[in-house]
Amino acid sequence: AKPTAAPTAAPATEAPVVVTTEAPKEITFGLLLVGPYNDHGWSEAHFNAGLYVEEKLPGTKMIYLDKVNPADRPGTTPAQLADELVGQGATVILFNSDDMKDSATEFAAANPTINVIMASGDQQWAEGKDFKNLPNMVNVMGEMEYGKMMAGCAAALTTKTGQIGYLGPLINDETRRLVSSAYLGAKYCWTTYLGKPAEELKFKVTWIGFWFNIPGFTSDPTQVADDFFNSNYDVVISGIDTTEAIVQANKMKLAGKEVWAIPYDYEGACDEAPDICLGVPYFNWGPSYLGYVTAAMNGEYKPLFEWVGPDWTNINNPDTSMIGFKEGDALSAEAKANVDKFIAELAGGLQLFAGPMNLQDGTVYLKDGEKATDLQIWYLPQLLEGMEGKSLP
Amino acid sequence: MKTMTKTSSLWINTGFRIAAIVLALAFTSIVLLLSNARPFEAFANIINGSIGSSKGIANTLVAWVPLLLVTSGLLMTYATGMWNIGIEGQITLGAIFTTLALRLMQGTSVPPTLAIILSILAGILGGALWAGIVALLKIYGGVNEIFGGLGMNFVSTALTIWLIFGPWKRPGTGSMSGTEPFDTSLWLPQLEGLRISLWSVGIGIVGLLVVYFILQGTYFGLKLKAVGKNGRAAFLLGVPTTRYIMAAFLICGAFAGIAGAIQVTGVYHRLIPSISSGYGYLGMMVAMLVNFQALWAGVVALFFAALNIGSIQLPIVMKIDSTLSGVLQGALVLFFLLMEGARRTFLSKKRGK
Amino acid sequence: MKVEIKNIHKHFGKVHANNDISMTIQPGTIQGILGENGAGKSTLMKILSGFYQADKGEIRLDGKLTRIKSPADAIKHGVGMLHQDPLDFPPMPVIDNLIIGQSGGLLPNRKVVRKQFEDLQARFNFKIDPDAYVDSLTVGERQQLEILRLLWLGAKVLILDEPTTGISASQKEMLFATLKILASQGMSVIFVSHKLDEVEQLCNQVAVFRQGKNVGQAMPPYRTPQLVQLMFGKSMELAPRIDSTSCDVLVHMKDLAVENYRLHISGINLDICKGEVIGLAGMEGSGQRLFLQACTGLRRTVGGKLYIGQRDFTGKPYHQFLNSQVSYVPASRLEEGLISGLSLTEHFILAGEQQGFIINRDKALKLTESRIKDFSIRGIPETRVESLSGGNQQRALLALLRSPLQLLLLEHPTRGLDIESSMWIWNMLKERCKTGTAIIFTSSDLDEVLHYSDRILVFFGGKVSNPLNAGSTTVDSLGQLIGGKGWEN
Amino acid sequence: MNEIILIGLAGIIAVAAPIIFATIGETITERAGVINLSLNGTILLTAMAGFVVSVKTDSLLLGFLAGAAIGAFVALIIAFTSITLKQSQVAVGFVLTLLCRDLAYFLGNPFMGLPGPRIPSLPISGLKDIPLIGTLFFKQDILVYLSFILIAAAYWWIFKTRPGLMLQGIGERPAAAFVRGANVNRMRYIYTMIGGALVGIAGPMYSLSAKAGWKGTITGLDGIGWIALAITIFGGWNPIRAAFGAYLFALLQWLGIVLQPSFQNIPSQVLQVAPFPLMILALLLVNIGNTEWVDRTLAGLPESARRFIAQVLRALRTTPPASLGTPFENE
Ligand SMILES: Nc1ncnc2c1ncn2[C@@H]1O[C@H](COP(=O)(O)OP(=O)(O)OP(=O)(O)O)[C@@H](O)[C@H]1O
Ligand SMILES: Nc1ncnc2c1ncn2[C@@H]1O[C@H](COP(=O)(O)OP(=O)(O)OP(=O)(O)O)[C@@H](O)[C@H]1O
Ligand SMILES: [Mg+2]
Ligand SMILES: [Mg+2]
Repeated sequence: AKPTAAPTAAPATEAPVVVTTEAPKEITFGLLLVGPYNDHGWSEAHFNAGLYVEEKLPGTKMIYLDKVNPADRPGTTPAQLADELVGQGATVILFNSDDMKDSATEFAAANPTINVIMASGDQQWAEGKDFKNLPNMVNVMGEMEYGKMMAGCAAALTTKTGQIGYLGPLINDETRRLVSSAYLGAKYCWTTYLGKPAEELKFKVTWIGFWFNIPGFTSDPTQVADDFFNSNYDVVISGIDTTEAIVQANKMKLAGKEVWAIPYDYEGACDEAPDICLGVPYFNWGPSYLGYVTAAMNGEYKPLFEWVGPDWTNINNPDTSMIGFKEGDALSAEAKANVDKFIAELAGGLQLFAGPMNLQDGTVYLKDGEKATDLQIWYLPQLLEGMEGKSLP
Repeated sequence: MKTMTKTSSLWINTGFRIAAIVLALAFTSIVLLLSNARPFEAFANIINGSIGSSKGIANTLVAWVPLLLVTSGLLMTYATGMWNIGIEGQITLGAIFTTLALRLMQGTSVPPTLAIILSILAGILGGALWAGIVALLKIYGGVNEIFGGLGMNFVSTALTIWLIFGPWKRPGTGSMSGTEPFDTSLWLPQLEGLRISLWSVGIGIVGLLVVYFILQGTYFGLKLKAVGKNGRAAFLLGVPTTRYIMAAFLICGAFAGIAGAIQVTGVYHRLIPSISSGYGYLGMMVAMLVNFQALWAGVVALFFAALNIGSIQLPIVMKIDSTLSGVLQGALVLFFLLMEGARRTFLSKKRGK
Repeated sequence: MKVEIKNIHKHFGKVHANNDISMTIQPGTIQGILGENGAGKSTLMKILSGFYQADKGEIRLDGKLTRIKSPADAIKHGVGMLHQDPLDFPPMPVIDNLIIGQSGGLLPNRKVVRKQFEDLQARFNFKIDPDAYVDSLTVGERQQLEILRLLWLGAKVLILDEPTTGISASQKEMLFATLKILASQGMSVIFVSHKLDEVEQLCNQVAVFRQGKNVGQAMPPYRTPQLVQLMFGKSMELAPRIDSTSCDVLVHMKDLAVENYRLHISGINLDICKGEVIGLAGMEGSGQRLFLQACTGLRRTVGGKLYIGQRDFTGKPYHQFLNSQVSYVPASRLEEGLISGLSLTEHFILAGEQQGFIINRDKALKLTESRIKDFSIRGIPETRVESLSGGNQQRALLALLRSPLQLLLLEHPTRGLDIESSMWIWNMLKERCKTGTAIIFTSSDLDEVLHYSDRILVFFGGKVSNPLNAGSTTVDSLGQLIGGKGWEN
Repeated sequence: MNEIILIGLAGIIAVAAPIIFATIGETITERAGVINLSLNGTILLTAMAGFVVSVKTDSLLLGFLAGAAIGAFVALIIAFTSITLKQSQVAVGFVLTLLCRDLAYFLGNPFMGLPGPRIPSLPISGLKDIPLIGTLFFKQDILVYLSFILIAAAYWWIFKTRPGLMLQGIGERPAAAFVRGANVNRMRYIYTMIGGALVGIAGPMYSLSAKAGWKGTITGLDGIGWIALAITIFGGWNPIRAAFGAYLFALLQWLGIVLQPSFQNIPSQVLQVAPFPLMILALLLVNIGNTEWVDRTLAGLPESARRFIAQVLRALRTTPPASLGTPFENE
């Protein structure tokens, strides 16, 4: 999806953003992380992006606050915490999670002179269902769909039992479209490269009910992973914040079972158990953030909705690609070859969200020859036909 | 003579109290040193972050009000000797009911002020309902209120998540950020440029006064205490024990409900996951620290709220984790209990001589 | 074993509980100890059995100076104490009760223990099932179990502190027989009691304590007035019993039936007159308590009807009884009767009628002060009930009763109290009868039952006797019934 | 398919192992008359400490020892405040629950997400090939085997040995235990600490095995302790019954997972959160027999029905050690 400037974004001349006439050479940007900055997952990916900006752009200074969620910071709102960062001199604020959506909106509205970046929001998407007109906010999201497709592909090319498990968090449009992407990737590689019939591929998602385990309230991801492996799902793709999938896969492996797993979010995620890691689709927020902060520095900050895909010339280029797929040691040579071929095809414009395609309940999602629009993908109402698992919360 | 002993024992008591505080600070300092941070810098940052600025003070008050309400409610259940750990769930249900009420009235002809008032009443209902269930389980099922309460807490969390991503899903993507925020007309009016609403502060203070009055001056309060100290004897003396336990739970639940309602109408303006913000458990700590005397609840609650807010500076400024505030709060209560026990033993020894 | 006690002193704060007490107990004798409440009897016994350490003085066992450091130490030296409420483990089997505390290896040998236990039982022809759970035994049997256990552990001195409170007459006979056997086998027995007749019946010699001092020894034949004189420093006379004449029916029971998981009592038919006193006799756990609680709605009747003052109270809850001037005074004062932690004043506020919502402290204070005076309670309005003495707690309980009352139900109204306090309390009760209040009370003291009741119901294993006229009943016939004899008719 | 279910059940046995350590630890503590309410905090703290220690020393054993030591120390605090200082055990326990949790998060922060050692699984050759039994019990790791031993040992100690009987006595009626020569309060100290140590082992069992690693607030352990406490009651202070409770809990969780796809239309939370309400239901069943109103209503019923129900209830009923939570002073 190409960057689509929000229509309200008036010509740069009257962009109501940075007040000072000539751009300041010094700038402090504040980062609000939903999880621990060192969670080896979603939040750490953003944290590293911040470090990247500091390194690439002289004169920038990062301040951050992690665990920004009402469970860990009782009685606070992200907006209020953003105020704290502003109090420390930040003039650019990054909200790194969907959790902070409303606070980001509230804060952006209340602080027109602050440049706000909101990851994974859709407030700035004019066509989106939740559009808010905020001249000082950028929405950015990585097209992890591609990453998940690659993950699904790697899984399909590796599975011996033809059964792939997906460890899902809670159920919403975002998680649905990611699971479905993984499924599409898997199905494509299964049929195209292995030439096997689609029906022989089982793809099942089990939702634990939250982004991580809370005993007594969610299902235990460890148990979910184990259950997958024990019932002959030999590859498990993780969609949650924590690493149970590869941890358990590793345990099974040591116990002599032939299983693999694919973690999520964070480039280094495979390191925890390289032997069974087929690879990890990860976010690389650095380049985008660098862009926005630079813009802020030079007073060229524009409101924007960006849904950024990989840099197809090299999806793992730290300076250009938002989405990467780091192939793991456990990925066999021929599988690797095919995954690379798959990536090449995607680069060549292969669109997997293409008709004919039905939703899980059999209703038509895409007619024959129809390609899904960004809206259709972003707001995916159900899982797709052929996938096993719950579609609705 | 009598007065002399009074004053002397007063000195002893304050002495032990102060010792508790000193020990707690010492303990926390050690913890800080363990993670090579300078204690005084840390404490300074906490103070500065909480009362250093008008914003800080406002935020502290925002945390103070629900904490105060919850503590007040808990004083009632404590009077009957009950550990209402279910308080977290009761706050949550208060929030859920408030949200429900507002969703129903939003965009109707109901005047906002009335809508807010009704929604708070709904919150009271929700909290009381959840507490009532725990009480029923306790009274008619013999299920220890601690576990009944915990169970209901889990259920309430699940209920919240389900509502946010299911029936009350916001337009577009169901979001961890919660339900669609309410129109500003349905917010408790806030002070210009600050997040605190004088209304909620008022409610909090009134709540505490009411509880104080009930426990000090009324038959109802005395009977609650009787039930707490010896249910059987109280029953034989004519106190309808179960009804009083139930009443205590309902009142406590109602207070929790108000707290939840204020979280929705005054702070988050929507339903979010973990809306209870852990005020329930924190309130139990406050109640213990004031030794279940309503008199001090306000001050201590304020102090704890300040710790919560002030500690946010720690990760920003010093790169250390802000759960330190929890450590300090826990240490305070722990050492208070220790010193309280030490004091008792000390005094009884003295009497023995 | 010969026990010599020399110049024992014990202080509790200001209280000089034992003041230079000396006495010698020869092997094979039963030493009685009499004394009013708080005279220091229990204190001395607790010193002997290692609960307390004497401040001054010495103890010699068989002439050997001995320091008894703890109850366990005491039993090692051969001194065993039987507590009023036997210190055993109700939810555990008899056999385990023996094993606990028996020194030995990691794994107890149940077979051997069982054998030894059976042999011991045979000596006194006790019949306790070693596999029964203790909470299924009567207090009497539990006492027997404790005695056996102490002997089994090698006790040569047996101390009994008020052992007969709480057991029935026949169980008492059995106990006394046992003690006599033990003495004849060379044990020394120390027997503490308030009850002159018991002591006279049992003991080879009696010491009387007053205010912590041993004020005198007595040898058989005993002269009761002399003992009373010694105990109280003055002589005393029971008020003569007055038999009521006319009957104005207050309570009417028709085929009443009550049960708990052990007992089922049915077919109770009884009319009680205004101002009448009904005594309930029987072994502990024969159903008296059950019956009493049924009469207050504390236990739901499972059959029949209960009328009080023409109104049907069958199956009504306790508080309805209470509000219809039916009051119940439980036996255990601090467990069920009073609320530890609350002051006397607060008790009177709770017990009194609630006026409005807010408490009027001054009014409550005045009321309390007057009650404290009327009932001569040793304490002030602010006194917390738990720091009141036994007798004063009992007085407080009675002071809390509302008046007027239609029906008053009491469990062991004078348990643990000395003659003086008991007489005082009964005077209060009889005063109430004069105002038309009917009284039903349980007691394990047959004399009390016979002396103060107009009619008596005897309970035995779930059966209830027809009401006996107290005036024309003797201790023996009553004892017979309680023991289960003479129920044929 | 059958095999799959079997393996699933084997998984349940593994999942329950740490809970069994915690529950039996608590059972022993409460048998002595002391409530250690701090389980939820203790487990978090020891999970963190055990992980950190074994990462630093890379010795698993030291990790577990650290866990046990800290668990025992927390228990010691409870023993001291409640036995010696006569403060409310519930109060102290609750405070420690929160304090230990926050300590774990604060001190553990620098170590989040570090790779750490992990207990390998250890099939027992010979036994592991026995049909059914083999898969169920003997393809586990050492900790699971230890959990089996613990169940048996705890049961044997409490009900068969002399000190065990005394332990029961202490919890049941300290005064009586005292006259039988027990140093009640010392024993309570000791058993509280032993129980605490077992609870403390449950922590590393997670961070070094069941949920290997430390992830701070998202480690996914916050709540386990409470569940273990509930199971202790459900288990009626009997190790075997407690273990049964733990297995039951794990089973329910597993069912929540396997049944999920088959319930498209009911909220997934229903299954996920089910175990705790069911636990309450269980507590209801084991306690309702103790309630007064049941007696009253039973009295209303016809004799036969009354007897029957009463028997059923008494069969289900569990009653805590009589002196649970109350301090003891000899006179
Ligand atoms: N275990 C105890 N701990 C503290 N004080 C006690 C204890 N036992 C008795 N006392 C105090 O000693 C006093 C008398 O106690 P006790 O029960 O022996 O009364 P008493 O002498 O038997 O009088 P009464 O005839 O009323 O029973 C009371 O004031 C009580 O406070
Ligand atoms: N633990 C204690 N603490 C304080 N005072 C006590 C204690 N035990 C006994 N006393 C006091 O010592 C005196 C003697 O008490 P003791 O119990 O020996 O009397 P007693 O003769 O056994 O009375 P009773 O016939 O009521 O049993 C009482 O006045 C009581 O106040
Ligand atoms: Mg006395
Ligand atoms: Mg005595």
